[in-house]
Amino acid sequence: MKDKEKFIRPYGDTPDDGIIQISFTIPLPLPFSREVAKRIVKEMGLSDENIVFEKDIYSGFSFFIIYGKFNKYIDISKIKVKNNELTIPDFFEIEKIMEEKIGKKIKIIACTLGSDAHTVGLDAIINAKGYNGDNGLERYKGFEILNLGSQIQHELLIKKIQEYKPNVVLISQTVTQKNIHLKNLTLLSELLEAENLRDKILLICGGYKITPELAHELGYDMGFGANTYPSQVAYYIVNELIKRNLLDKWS
Amino acid sequence: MKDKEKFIRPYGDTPDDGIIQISFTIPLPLPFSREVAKRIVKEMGLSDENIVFEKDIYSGFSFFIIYGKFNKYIDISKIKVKNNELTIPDFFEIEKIMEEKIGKKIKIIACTLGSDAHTVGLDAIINAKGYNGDNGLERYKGFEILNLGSQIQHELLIKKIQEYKPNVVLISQTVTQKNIHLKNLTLLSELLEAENLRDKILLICGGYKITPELAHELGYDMGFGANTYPSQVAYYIVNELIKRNLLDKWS
Amino acid sequence: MKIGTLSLDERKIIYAKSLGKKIADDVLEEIKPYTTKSIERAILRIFGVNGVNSKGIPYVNSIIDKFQEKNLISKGILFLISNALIKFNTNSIQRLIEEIDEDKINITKLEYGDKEKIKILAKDLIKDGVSKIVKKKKERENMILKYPLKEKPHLYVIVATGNIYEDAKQVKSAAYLGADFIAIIRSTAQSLLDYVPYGLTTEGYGGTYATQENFRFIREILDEVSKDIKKYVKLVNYSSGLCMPEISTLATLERLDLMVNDALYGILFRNLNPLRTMIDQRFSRFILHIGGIPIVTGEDNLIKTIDSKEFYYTVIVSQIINEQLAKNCGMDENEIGLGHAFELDPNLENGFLYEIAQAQLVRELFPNSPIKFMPPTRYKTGNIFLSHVMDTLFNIVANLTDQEIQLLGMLTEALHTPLVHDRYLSIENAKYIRNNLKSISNEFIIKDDGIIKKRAVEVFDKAVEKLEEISSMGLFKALEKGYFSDTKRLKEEGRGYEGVIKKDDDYLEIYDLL
Amino acid sequence: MKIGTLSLDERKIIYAKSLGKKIADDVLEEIKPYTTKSIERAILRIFGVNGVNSKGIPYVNSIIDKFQEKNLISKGILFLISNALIKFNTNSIQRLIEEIDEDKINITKLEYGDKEKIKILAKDLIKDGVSKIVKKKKERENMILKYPLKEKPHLYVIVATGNIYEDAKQVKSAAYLGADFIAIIRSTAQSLLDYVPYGLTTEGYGGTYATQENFRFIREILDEVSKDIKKYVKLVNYSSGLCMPEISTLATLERLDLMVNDALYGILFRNLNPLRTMIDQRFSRFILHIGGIPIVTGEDNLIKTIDSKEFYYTVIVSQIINEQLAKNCGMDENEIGLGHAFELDPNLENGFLYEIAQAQLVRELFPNSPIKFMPPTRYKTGNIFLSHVMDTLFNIVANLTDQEIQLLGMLTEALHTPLVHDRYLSIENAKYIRNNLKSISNEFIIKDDGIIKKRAVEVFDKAVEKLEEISSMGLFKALEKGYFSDTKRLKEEGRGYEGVIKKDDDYLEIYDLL
Ligand code: B12
Ligand code: B12
Ligand SMILES: Cc1ncc(COP(=O)(O)O)c(C=O)c1O
Ligand SMILES: Cc1ncc(COP(=O)(O)O)c(C=O)c1O
Repeated sequence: MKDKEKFIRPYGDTPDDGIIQISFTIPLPLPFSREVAKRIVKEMGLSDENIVFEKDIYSGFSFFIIYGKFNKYIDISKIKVKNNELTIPDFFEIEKIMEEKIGKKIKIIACTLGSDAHTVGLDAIINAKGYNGDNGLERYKGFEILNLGSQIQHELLIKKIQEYKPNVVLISQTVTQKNIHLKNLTLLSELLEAENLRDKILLICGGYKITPELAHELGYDMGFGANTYPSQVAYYIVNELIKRNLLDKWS
Repeated sequence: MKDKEKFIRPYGDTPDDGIIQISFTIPLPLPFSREVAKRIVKEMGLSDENIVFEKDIYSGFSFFIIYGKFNKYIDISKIKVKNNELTIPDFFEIEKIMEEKIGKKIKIIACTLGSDAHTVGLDAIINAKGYNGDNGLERYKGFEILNLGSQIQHELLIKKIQEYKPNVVLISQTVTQKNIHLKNLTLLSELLEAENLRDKILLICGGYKITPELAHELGYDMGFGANTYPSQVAYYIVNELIKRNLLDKWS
Repeated sequence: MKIGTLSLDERKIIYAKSLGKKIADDVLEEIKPYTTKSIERAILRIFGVNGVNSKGIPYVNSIIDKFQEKNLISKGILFLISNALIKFNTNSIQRLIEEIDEDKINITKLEYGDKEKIKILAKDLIKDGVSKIVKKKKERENMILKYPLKEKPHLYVIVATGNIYEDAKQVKSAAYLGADFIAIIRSTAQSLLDYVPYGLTTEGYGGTYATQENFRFIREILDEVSKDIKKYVKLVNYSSGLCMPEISTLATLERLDLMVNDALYGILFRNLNPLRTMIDQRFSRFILHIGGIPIVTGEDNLIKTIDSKEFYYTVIVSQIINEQLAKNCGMDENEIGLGHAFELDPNLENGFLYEIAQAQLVRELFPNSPIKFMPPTRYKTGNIFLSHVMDTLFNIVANLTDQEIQLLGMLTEALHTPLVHDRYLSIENAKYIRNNLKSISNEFIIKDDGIIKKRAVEVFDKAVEKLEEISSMGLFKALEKGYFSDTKRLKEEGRGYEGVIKKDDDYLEIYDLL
Repeated sequence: MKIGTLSLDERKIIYAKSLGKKIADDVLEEIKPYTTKSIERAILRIFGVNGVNSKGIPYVNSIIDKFQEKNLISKGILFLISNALIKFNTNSIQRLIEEIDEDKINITKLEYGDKEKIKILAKDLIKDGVSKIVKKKKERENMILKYPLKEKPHLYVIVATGNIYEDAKQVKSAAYLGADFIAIIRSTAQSLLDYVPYGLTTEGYGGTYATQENFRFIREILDEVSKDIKKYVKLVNYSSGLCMPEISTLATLERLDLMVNDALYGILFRNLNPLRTMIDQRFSRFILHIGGIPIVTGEDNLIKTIDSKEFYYTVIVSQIINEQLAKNCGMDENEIGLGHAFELDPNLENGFLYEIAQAQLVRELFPNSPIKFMPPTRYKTGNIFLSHVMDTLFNIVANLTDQEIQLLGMLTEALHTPLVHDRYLSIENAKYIRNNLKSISNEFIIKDDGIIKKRAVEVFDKAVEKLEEISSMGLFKALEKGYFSDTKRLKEEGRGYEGVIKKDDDYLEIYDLL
């Protein structure tokens, strides 16, 4: 009936059984930690909580695996999925758009920022080889790319931007522990503001824990997460540069 | 500091990072189901939600693995752990208590109820061999046991109780799907009431999903869950029979 | 590690099987004089009798019960119906049945006509009953030809929601995920029922009722999927419990593809009467063979409740007997999917080597059997991560030893019947191993002085020893003595004994008529 | 599957290693004329110089920098300090150092005394510096004798909270859970620092800073645990980055037990100057050998960024060179833990067989090396369940091919540095496999015509081919041409080149003095 379709819960093996699996560690020994674990599950609003496994993992830690039931319903009538999975035209179409609507070369500077040495992700976007068979940005006639590589300090990057005068800046961040990526990325957008460079460029970041939302918060124009394809990036760049006419901010 | 010790959160690799792992299935296809999943995590009061894996598992189901952060604190000053892990005296001590304080044989009837064919659990408690080296009830001189085996219908059990006149009734339930064990157990305690047998016996149930709380709810005197040892049961029986003097209710 | 790598003594294998044959033959002699209510009902079902009467009782039950009350059933329903048809010279069995059910016909008043005529009619009835079954068999053969299963081991998963409509969704999911065989296991209560429930059912526990309508419903859905993915996904159920013969018959009529069938399971774990279920099993295997439906047996259960290392040999003993019992029903080796399991204690030092030894032994003893290899269950705990690792080892042994069908373990085995994503994770696990280890069974030679070889020989020798004992005392006596799973079962006790019927001289043997 | 089962061509192995020797010798010749800032600082540390000055700069840095500014460093700190001590006839190096730091002494004004006297003093200084190191070595040997590691493969896990006090808790947990080796990996920034941070640190990213105090703190905790569980649990860190020689020295002084040490890693993945880090590596291995600390190398990284099947041979190439480089520093084969990894695409058909082939090849090429086998990482995804299965296959190969040290995979590899329970789950997985498969490496013979044998030979042949090319052009040229990880590195470029110092005639070779 209509209602059932409007209100949704997790499904284990029957509609609305709401079964959820959980695991976590409590920094206290058993049996005391068991009570804490139960309360946490209750706090999450789960019922029928069932501690299926518990283990003292020493030096005061206990590990728990728990099943529980999510009792509330999600009213899906309220959910609109914005189509970020918009269909990307293929390599040739994008090149065509670049020729027709832009004509001149788009200059791009790229690097992995700070102490981050992970280049595979950025390379997958830039290098001709690309990612899973999707051509990298280097393949596009319309792009002129300066890839600074890994572990580029903020100051150096700023200097390079001033010299090279790019339309687009691509930043990769892979190490996220203690949110070092947030620190790195924020610092950069601040420096760009300070140097009056921010409005000259399209500022993009990426990495497996980056989301568009996050990127916006940090003052970036866009962010790309895990399993990004180069064509997604290329298409975004082309559209945005045109939309914001960011093509001759340096002249 | 004191506070830190009073308020507890899950621990991933740093105090209070609150990291929790979750998995469940939404009975809707991607990408729509992703939004539902996010809301469920929010509903549970988790932040920093991070969908690390999602998979269309066909016929309209999507599976999710998610990490999130439990933001609240559990105030452990409020927690008292009741010592249900009370130390059980060993076989010989228990036998001694039986001799001294009871003298005569304690009559026990046992079975797995309804359509449940799982006997290993009940046998682990009753058969001399016991469980993990802990002697089964048969080994205790003070017990006289009638094990009806598996799949005993309620009516038959009632009949047997009337004939055998036990002090204790042991019921095992393993199959719990669609809560059939609750139905089975409840029906039995009702029938016992109806037949005025309930107050003549100590009524105990067990099974890997049974808890003392549950047992009480269902009108049983006690319930034993996973990894129960026979001696726990023996010791409980002896104490309770004495406490409630249930020893000559039939005479 | 292709067949032969254990280089077992060929003569010993032949000897072991001869012992199995003797045991099976003795059983056959003992059960020949008897039929059972369920067999007689099954025969009515072959004729196409279906549905329930006004009281909701299946016609087949009400009819057979009536004849039994009047002590006529010993003649066999085949004889009785044929006779009645001639008397009322009609050929609508269903009408006749309904009239008997409503007592419009007094069956006691029916004297018997010319035996030869009756026999001829009976033969015709059976013939065109069976022809429907054979038609289904052909249908299946065509589907398999068109959409064959390619990779081995074939992946077998279980669905058990209790509600046939939920089962349907999950069967679909499993098939698209890559399952080759899908079993809808039965509600815990069903095997003790002396009738087959009717219709599409939504209320089962730990499984879903096996009914003709449920069979048809799911098989249709799987046919759609099979065409879509160009792979004929097989549907499995249980020919087991008190209605074994009827369920088997329904399976042939609704084109199920594999049936779990083992009297020993019912005897040991359902306390069914040994005689009753052995008689039922004979009929079941006979009819399944006609329907072209292979069976898989339940030896895995033998080591679920007792020390699985010490008593693993009982698996081999039972397999050797089971194979001969099945052959005596006309089954070919490739229709006899013997069962075994990966059930050793995970804490056992070198346990993995013993598992390899045992699995390889089974593979070499029964080179033509579509062996069914069962996953770890009894040592599973709520630690779903470790459980998933145990299943990985199981998957590896299945590939290393070239098993034919592997029933997939579930990481939540210790917790609940599989959730829809539990099944996904275990199919993913198995497919990964099957591809990543594809040719592994061809890469190694087992060392002659190794632990694997030693274990295999030790188990086989012990099995032969026991077969000798059993062959001299007979299977029923062995059951009384508790040779299997440390459980004693008496020939004259257990559920369903009242349903065993001595045949009289008029009884027409379906086995002979075909 | 004991050593020898691949029956490789012995002569070919000898030939390959001779090529490696030539490559290593050429490198040695090229680097001999140079020292580095970090080596000179390390020598001061051998003398026991420690602590930071008023500006928070480590004394060893301020001193060496001063001498470099004044272009005196080419004489080597050993010569310079010995000379100064004689001049001021004192024997308190620390005082001297502090006065130089505070410019109370004008080092340019120091003319040089009798070279022979200086040399004799230098010798004594080094001798008793080294004696402290040797004392620590003896300590370790006693602990190992008393509390040996029994089972193999040894289990190696990583701790990486960034905060040494949290590390301490988790090190304890890991040790009690059964870890044999525990590495505290370093903060992502450290390898680029040209100084060693000071004190107990609580602020690292993706790891915790390597400092003398952190080393001592954790080793003490592990000593307690070791005594409690009667097993000497080994502490690991990285002799890597711009301070490789100093870290190595500190490791010997604080009784660390194993150091990850591979110049190639720094060159390729940290863009360190090739010359600098090769020179540093020579000193590091020399001092580690004196301290009785084995190294493990980083070949696993070579296949983390390029096609791991096609380029697996580069692992073998690097191992053969690395072994000879280490031998040239006086290391014995049992001190050279060469690295390799289980990094093939899990979707590769028969990938598991290739992994076996590669792991077995490494095992047979270096029978005396405490091989370090690295787990799957690059193909891990957020599917923690499948990830756990991949680690299971890795654990199986480790046991099947008798690896000595296995670094455990984490089911959350694709997500974060290990959480305390991730480590529990992976130790549990590995211990289960190690016990359940205990004797498996003895059970099989690899078929001669199999895929495993074929793969092993193919990889080895390719490696020899490349070694021939490299031996004729030299290692530095090969790096320029991008022979490894498809990354080109120039001899005169990269981080730390400014720290390379040409020695003059007064320079006293620590290598000779001992
Ligand atoms: C390969 C690897 C390495 C290699 C890197 C070599 C190199 N040249 O890149 C080496 C061995 C050097 C390495 C070292 C370390 N690593 Co590492 N490494 C990995 C590993 C195994 C794979 C990463 C990878 O290549 N992914 C494949 C690429 C294609 O995916 P991707 O990065 O997500 O990129 C895609 C998208 O994110 C996006 N994208 C990424 N960047 C950008 C940029 C732009 C502009 C755009 C548009 C898109 C985009 O597009 C890409 C294609 O779709 C991961 C574990 C894992 N399985 O993920 C750990 C991992 C990333 N490493 C980790 C760590 C901690 C380290 C070290 C710091 C450990 C240490 N203390 O020594 C060191 C030091 C490195 C440093 N200072 O940064 C952690 C990070 C934990 C965290 N979240 O903080 C991980 C997750 C492993 C772990 N569980 O501990 N590592
Ligand atoms: C062995 C087994 C069987 C054997 C049972 C043989 C026998 N004679 O017992 C066989 C093969 C027959 C079997 C059949 C079925 N089984 Co079964 N079986 C198991 C298995 C693998 C192990 C159970 C076991 O022996 N545990 C060991 C004992 C010692 O533990 P225990 O039962 O928890 O007992 C301890 C405590 O609970 C307590 N306790 C238990 N009872 C009592 C009673 C008293 C009075 C006291 C004081 C204490 C006590 O003390 C014991 C010792 O500590 C479990 C999976 C698993 N790993 O748990 C599935 C499992 C229990 N079976 C299951 C199912 C569904 C079935 C079937 C219904 C499937 C089907 N549809 O065909 C059938 C039919 C059986 C039926 N009608 O009941 C499900 C139950 C799911 C659920 N929660 O509803 C499980 C969990 C498997 C699964 N994941 O699907 N099964
Ligand atoms: C051989 C065999 N038969 C039957 C069953 C199912 O039990 P039931 O007959 O009660 O449906 C099983 C379940 O495991 C089995 O293994
Ligand atoms: C060989 C080797 N050296 C060093 C490191 C650590 O990197 P860093 O030197 O940046 O601490 C690693 C990390 O994987 C490594 O494999």
